[in-house]
Amino acid sequence: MEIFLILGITAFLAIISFFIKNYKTLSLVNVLGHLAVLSIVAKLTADIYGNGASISMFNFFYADPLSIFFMLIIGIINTASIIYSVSYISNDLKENVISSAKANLYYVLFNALALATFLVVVVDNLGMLWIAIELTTLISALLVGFYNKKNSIEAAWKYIIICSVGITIALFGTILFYYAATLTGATSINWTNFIAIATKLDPQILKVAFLFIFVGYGTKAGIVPLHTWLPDAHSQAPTPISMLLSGVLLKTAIYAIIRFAIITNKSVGIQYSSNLFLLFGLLSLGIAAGFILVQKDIKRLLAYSSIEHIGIILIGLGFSGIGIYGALLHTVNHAITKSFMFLGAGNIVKKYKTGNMNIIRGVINLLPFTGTLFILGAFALGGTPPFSIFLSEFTILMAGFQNKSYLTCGLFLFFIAIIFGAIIHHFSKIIFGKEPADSKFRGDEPRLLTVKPEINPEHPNRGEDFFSAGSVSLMFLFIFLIAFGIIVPGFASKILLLTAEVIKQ
Amino acid sequence: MSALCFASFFPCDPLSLFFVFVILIISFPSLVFSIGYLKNEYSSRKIALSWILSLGFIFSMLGVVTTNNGFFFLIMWELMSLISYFLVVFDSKKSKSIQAGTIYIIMTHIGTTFITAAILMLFNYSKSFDFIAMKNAVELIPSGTKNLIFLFLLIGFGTKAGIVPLHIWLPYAHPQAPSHISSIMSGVMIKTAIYGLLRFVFIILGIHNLWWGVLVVILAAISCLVGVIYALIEHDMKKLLAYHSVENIGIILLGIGASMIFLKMDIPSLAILSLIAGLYHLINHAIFKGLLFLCAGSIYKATESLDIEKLGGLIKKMPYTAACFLIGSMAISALPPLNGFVSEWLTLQALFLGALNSSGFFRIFLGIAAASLALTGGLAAACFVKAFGITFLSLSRSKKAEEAVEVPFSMKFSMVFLSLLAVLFGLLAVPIVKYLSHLSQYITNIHLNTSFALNNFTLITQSKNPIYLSTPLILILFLLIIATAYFIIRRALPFQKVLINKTWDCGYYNLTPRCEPRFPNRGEYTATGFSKPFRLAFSFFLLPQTKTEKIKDSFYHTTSFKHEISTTPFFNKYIYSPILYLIMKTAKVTRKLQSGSINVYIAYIFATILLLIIFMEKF
Amino acid sequence: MKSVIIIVQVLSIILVAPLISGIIRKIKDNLRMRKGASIFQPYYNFLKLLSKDEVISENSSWIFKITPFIVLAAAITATCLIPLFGTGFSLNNMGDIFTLIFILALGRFCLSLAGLDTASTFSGMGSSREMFISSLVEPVALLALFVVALNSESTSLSLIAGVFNFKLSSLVAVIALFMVTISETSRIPIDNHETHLELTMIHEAMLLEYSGRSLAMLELATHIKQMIFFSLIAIILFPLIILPSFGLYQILFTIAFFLLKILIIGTLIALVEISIAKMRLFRVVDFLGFAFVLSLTALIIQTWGM
Amino acid sequence: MHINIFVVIIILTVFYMATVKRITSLINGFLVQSLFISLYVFSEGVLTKNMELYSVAFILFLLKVIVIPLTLRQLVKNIKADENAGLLISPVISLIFAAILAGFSYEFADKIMPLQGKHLIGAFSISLFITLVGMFLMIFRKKAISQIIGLLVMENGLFLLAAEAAGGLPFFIEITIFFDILVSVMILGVFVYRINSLFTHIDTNKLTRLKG
Repeated sequence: MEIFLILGITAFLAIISFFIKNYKTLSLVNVLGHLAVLSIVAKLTADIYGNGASISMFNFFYADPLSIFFMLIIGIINTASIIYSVSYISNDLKENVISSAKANLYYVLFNALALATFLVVVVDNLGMLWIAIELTTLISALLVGFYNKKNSIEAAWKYIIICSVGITIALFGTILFYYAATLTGATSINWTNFIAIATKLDPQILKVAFLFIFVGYGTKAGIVPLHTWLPDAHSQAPTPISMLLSGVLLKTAIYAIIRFAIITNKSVGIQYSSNLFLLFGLLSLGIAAGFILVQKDIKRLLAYSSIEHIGIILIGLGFSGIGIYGALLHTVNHAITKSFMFLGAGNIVKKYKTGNMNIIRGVINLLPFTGTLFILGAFALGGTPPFSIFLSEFTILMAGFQNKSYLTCGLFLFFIAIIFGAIIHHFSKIIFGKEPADSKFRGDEPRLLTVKPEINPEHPNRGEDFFSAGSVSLMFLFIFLIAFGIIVPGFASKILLLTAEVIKQ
Repeated sequence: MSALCFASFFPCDPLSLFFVFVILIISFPSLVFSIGYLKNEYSSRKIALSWILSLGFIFSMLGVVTTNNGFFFLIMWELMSLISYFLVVFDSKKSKSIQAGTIYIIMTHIGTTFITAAILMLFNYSKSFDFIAMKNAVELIPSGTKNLIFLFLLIGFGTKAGIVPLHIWLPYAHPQAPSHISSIMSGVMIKTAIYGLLRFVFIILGIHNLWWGVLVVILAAISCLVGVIYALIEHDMKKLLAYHSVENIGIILLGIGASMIFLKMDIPSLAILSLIAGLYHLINHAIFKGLLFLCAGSIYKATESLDIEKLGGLIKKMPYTAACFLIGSMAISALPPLNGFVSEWLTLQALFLGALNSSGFFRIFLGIAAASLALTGGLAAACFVKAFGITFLSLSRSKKAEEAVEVPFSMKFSMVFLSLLAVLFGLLAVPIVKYLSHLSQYITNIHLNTSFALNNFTLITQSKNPIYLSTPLILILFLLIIATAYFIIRRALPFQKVLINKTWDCGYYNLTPRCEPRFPNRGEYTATGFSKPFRLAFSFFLLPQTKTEKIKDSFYHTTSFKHEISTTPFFNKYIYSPILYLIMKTAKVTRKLQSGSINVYIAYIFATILLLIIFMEKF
Repeated sequence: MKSVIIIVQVLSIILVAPLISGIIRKIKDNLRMRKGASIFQPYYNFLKLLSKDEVISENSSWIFKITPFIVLAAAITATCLIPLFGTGFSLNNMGDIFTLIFILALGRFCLSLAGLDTASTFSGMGSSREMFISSLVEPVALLALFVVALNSESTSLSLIAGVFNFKLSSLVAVIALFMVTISETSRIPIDNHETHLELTMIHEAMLLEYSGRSLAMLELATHIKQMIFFSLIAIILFPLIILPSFGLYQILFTIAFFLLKILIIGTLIALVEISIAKMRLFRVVDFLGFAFVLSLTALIIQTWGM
Repeated sequence: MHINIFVVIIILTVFYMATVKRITSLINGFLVQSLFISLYVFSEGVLTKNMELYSVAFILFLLKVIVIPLTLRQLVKNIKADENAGLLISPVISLIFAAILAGFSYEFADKIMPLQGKHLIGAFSISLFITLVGMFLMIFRKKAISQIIGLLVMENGLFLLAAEAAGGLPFFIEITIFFDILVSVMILGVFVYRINSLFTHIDTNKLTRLKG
């Protein structure tokens, strides 16, 4: 029942925001809508994890702990993103970068994308899963190409072509899965049905099929040889969208891979999929480390760090055992930290009018609030203890050391150290130091409720408003960052344990 | 999973109690110092921030030394490095401090990765992060992994302590932090690394091979020499003191390494003696290094510059700082009545008795270690004559040094407090050694009946033919002789006039100019001059380069002549920059992967799917 | 009783010290075919200086005034450690050979500080070179005494003096120690204490600014330091005779025997001073390097048990 | 699956599209290929008396033979792109490439389905061959429109696999996949228009502003 409500509200928001002309009411409606959706998701999680059961309705929708877990992530990131995009779009409107019609289009596409992502995690039918992911690609391609500029169109074109190729390969894999099912006489393509007959499926076909699925959805998840669209798309998209891309879309692709991995593990055995995961995880980590070192643009650096963290999640899944718990925890942590960092980067880019890190200096002087949170986020991203990413990396390492794969853990630690060094090197240069003298950046950062900033003699261009919506969503995410820092609170660890059970089936 | 959530603190363990004492005894004066130091330097908001950060820093250090859970230890350890990073980049105007901060946090992070690996390996066998559980599970670990764990721990804690190959962050990070913070960092933070070594290697892992101790002693000796040689040619006061921290960490580790050797050769009394020496030098170094950094801070406060070439003649203007700095430098160069001498004497005694009881290779090895300790002592004395003499004595060489004025009371109080402590720790050697012997018996869990301290203020070693040392006796004798000499020379003999006149400059015209421009007068000796013999003597290691530049308007007439001396930073040039260059090179190569053309990108997918299909059987 | 003998011992050393340097200068002058001043010349200088006025430079601080007392006190405290009349007669519960080295280091530390204090070029150069040479000498001295102590199984001086187990390694160590005495007492190959030529004087340069009574004290301290090193070598080379009983006769006999030993070493020093020209400062590094290798060989010989 | 005349013609169209130089003939090749696939599905429906296959064949015919080629021709006319399909390598080499791919997909299919019997190997290798050639078209063609057609050819290959091996995915999924393809072609068309207006050419090879 709640699933209908969630999908219904998002669809309603998508349609209604086409008609509301006044921007204030438009943003208010959207924010309230998404908060409602988040509360329903929270209620759903409460009673699903209450009794650990799963609901399935007229064999089309299916929600077990795994999908609810991903739904939670999508809900949180969507809410944060919508709150931020309220001030982001209002700032664009004020500087008339976009017309008001375009603002409406933005909200329509935003809600359509939210609908598609919710659909992905809720649907039971594997064919429908493919279609939902195809829809997310198409809608997000339009959003990436939102600003009609050369770079964003090129990024959108690459995004849509590469992902379509990837998804077609994934369809090839799905058809092979279906073919293997038909050999044993089943006709339905539902995931629950696959799980029932998994042991009877022919392992040889499943091995090939999982290969295609892994490469197909891997392109969407940004695994290294297939990641080429990710840096362009993330750096050119408007900030709330790149936040969604990084936080949510990569995770939905991982969700799809996990769904198929559960089936293959049952019939072919754990070793096959974990080898694949480990190989590609390490590859992603290594190549991303190389790229982060020589990056010049702040958003591209964050995009490559998403590739790195996807690699870490894959390694976690590859280690299995406690590693799966770590990988799921890492998915949540990464979604939150990365969106948090994209928000900060968005504020900085809007303030300095450029993403080039050689020009940006002295962020702590111009944007004291965002600056402090940004440098703390940088340390969180690097994996220092008081923040949550360290906890999940540590759990994954525990799993690694437990099954004695010392080489992989050694490489893992080596790459993590390089990336930490690169991130701190880049971000400490832009945060501290003297702000550019000719910084005529008097423009304030996006805000909803403006509080007049007093002019600080030492830093005349210090334009930052504490209560702007952007800062609210920054704080909203920062609380999560700290919350999971040292000990995973009771209920969260229960959710993670249940989801891990589903995967280890 | 429960292993993760459970964490507790227990300050009842003697080792943690000792380190809590060391941390508090240095942090208290530094914080008092910071009241005066930060007063009109920063805006009130920044001062509040600095107070929060310093208290957080001290709290995290206390957390590190008192926790009994491995996971929580890691969290506190990295929290400590994180907060100290923010303190290093505190006044972020100077780009040097940002670079220093980055080097510092990256090196410490690499160190922590090694410690994490070691703790996880221990966790594999003990299934829980509790230190006691880890201790009991050590028998299960095969000896190969034990060696690996020891090496990881040594590298991890070595980076934080500043042992030689891993020390390059120390001369960058400590000088950039505000002085009261660099005194806490230099005095205490690098000691938490020693705590880590004691806790993990001595108590949990136990000493299993002889080469462990030998390796630690070799690294310690090298750190001593390298630290002191670099300090000799350094002219920035705080960098000089940072290099001395490297040297003193070497001396501490000399004691601890020697005790590791004796533990393996199972000579219990010597193991305890050398551990006492190491711990005693640890607390002494905390005291006098803290004192010296506070004095450097007050110099910076008074003259806005730390380059000793620019200073000079400060003793007349800042008597308190000068007196405290003198006590600090006498303590660090191990001159008798003060505390540096006692711990260095104990280390030498330990090495001597070790050499006596061992034979062949070890006798020579410990003899050479003692010789290197003596050389370090000599060079340290030379370096501090330079540091004290050039900064405080003779005439001031810059306008700022001329107008220096004594620092406010809070700074004076903390400096005097620490110098009294230095003198006290020198004289009260007996009770301290008694306490330390109980502590080291706890660490090495050997129970010994002979104690190393007699009741009447004299230390004794080796019961067979005892060797005595009593610093109070030396001091009493010293003062007695000075009193009699003073009485005879000044009082008993008939009164002779004492005249004040110009220094002898063999009649050369205007060597020390009276009128403007008074600076720089060319009479007195400067720091570069003072350290020139050392630069030439150790040129095989320092590789000095000189660069001269002549600006001529005509062929014959040179208007100005610039002569620059620089020494090559050995470790940066030959170890760290090649590695960095290699990593950056590979990164630039991987960058070409993202070449921009969409056809190549689709070709990547095409190639991946083909390769995977071909090599499907491998998985 | 024991403390009375120690005071007598220390006083006798203080009185005899200038005599020894006077005798060495006398021997040198005779070898150079000159008549030379009388052997009591150092005493005359000392008394002359006591009655002279003192001139203190205006640039100097309180360190300049205190240093003569500290240097003299350091020298005298060091003599208390050395047993002359018998093995038991020294303050050996105050310290051992390492303490001796560090006490001398204290005196040197304050003297070089005083050198820097008066902002005069010569004393600055003197203190820089003094610290340079002494920092290279310290490991040699320590290793040599280390070897000697290993032979007599204890570092306390009274035991080293008492136990007569003269081995080859102690001989090699004594040679190294002899080279150390040359550099510590600023004898010719390393430093020339007679001239005031800026290039050659090292130890003298630091005393340049002193005059009157403080100069007298510093001169006395240098003589005492020279006596310490000579008596150190004497103890190691020639054994102390355990006195059967104490009476005026025995004390006179031991003082005479001790003086004989010191004179032998003094003549050796004088011979060395005559035969070698003064080395350039940076050849001193090789000289002390050679001394270090010597003490290292002594250690290696010692480990072989000889 | 019985190798009949339709499948042979489909393979020929693939070779034809691999070598052709001009965009319009590329579109015609795609049109012919989809026509014969729908005929093949229709014949499959007749053989197995399965009503669903008729409607699937009809929708396939409607969509891939009429609507999509029409939009593509309209697109080419509006952006007045020159006729050349932007070949990166000469037709002869691409022919050789296509042959190699055919050999590879046959050998590979044999490896993965040894125990299912002969008749399925043909279906699996042919559909894999068509998908790989589709990808090949995207890699070695510069023009945006030829990349769109490459994508559509890949989907044809998939559809052929579904029709032969699994007797078609469940009806509802087939239909939604078709409409999905239509939507993606529409959006790709929108992007081609935008590229053309911004870059005044539709040569994806030159789109290399975002590097590193």
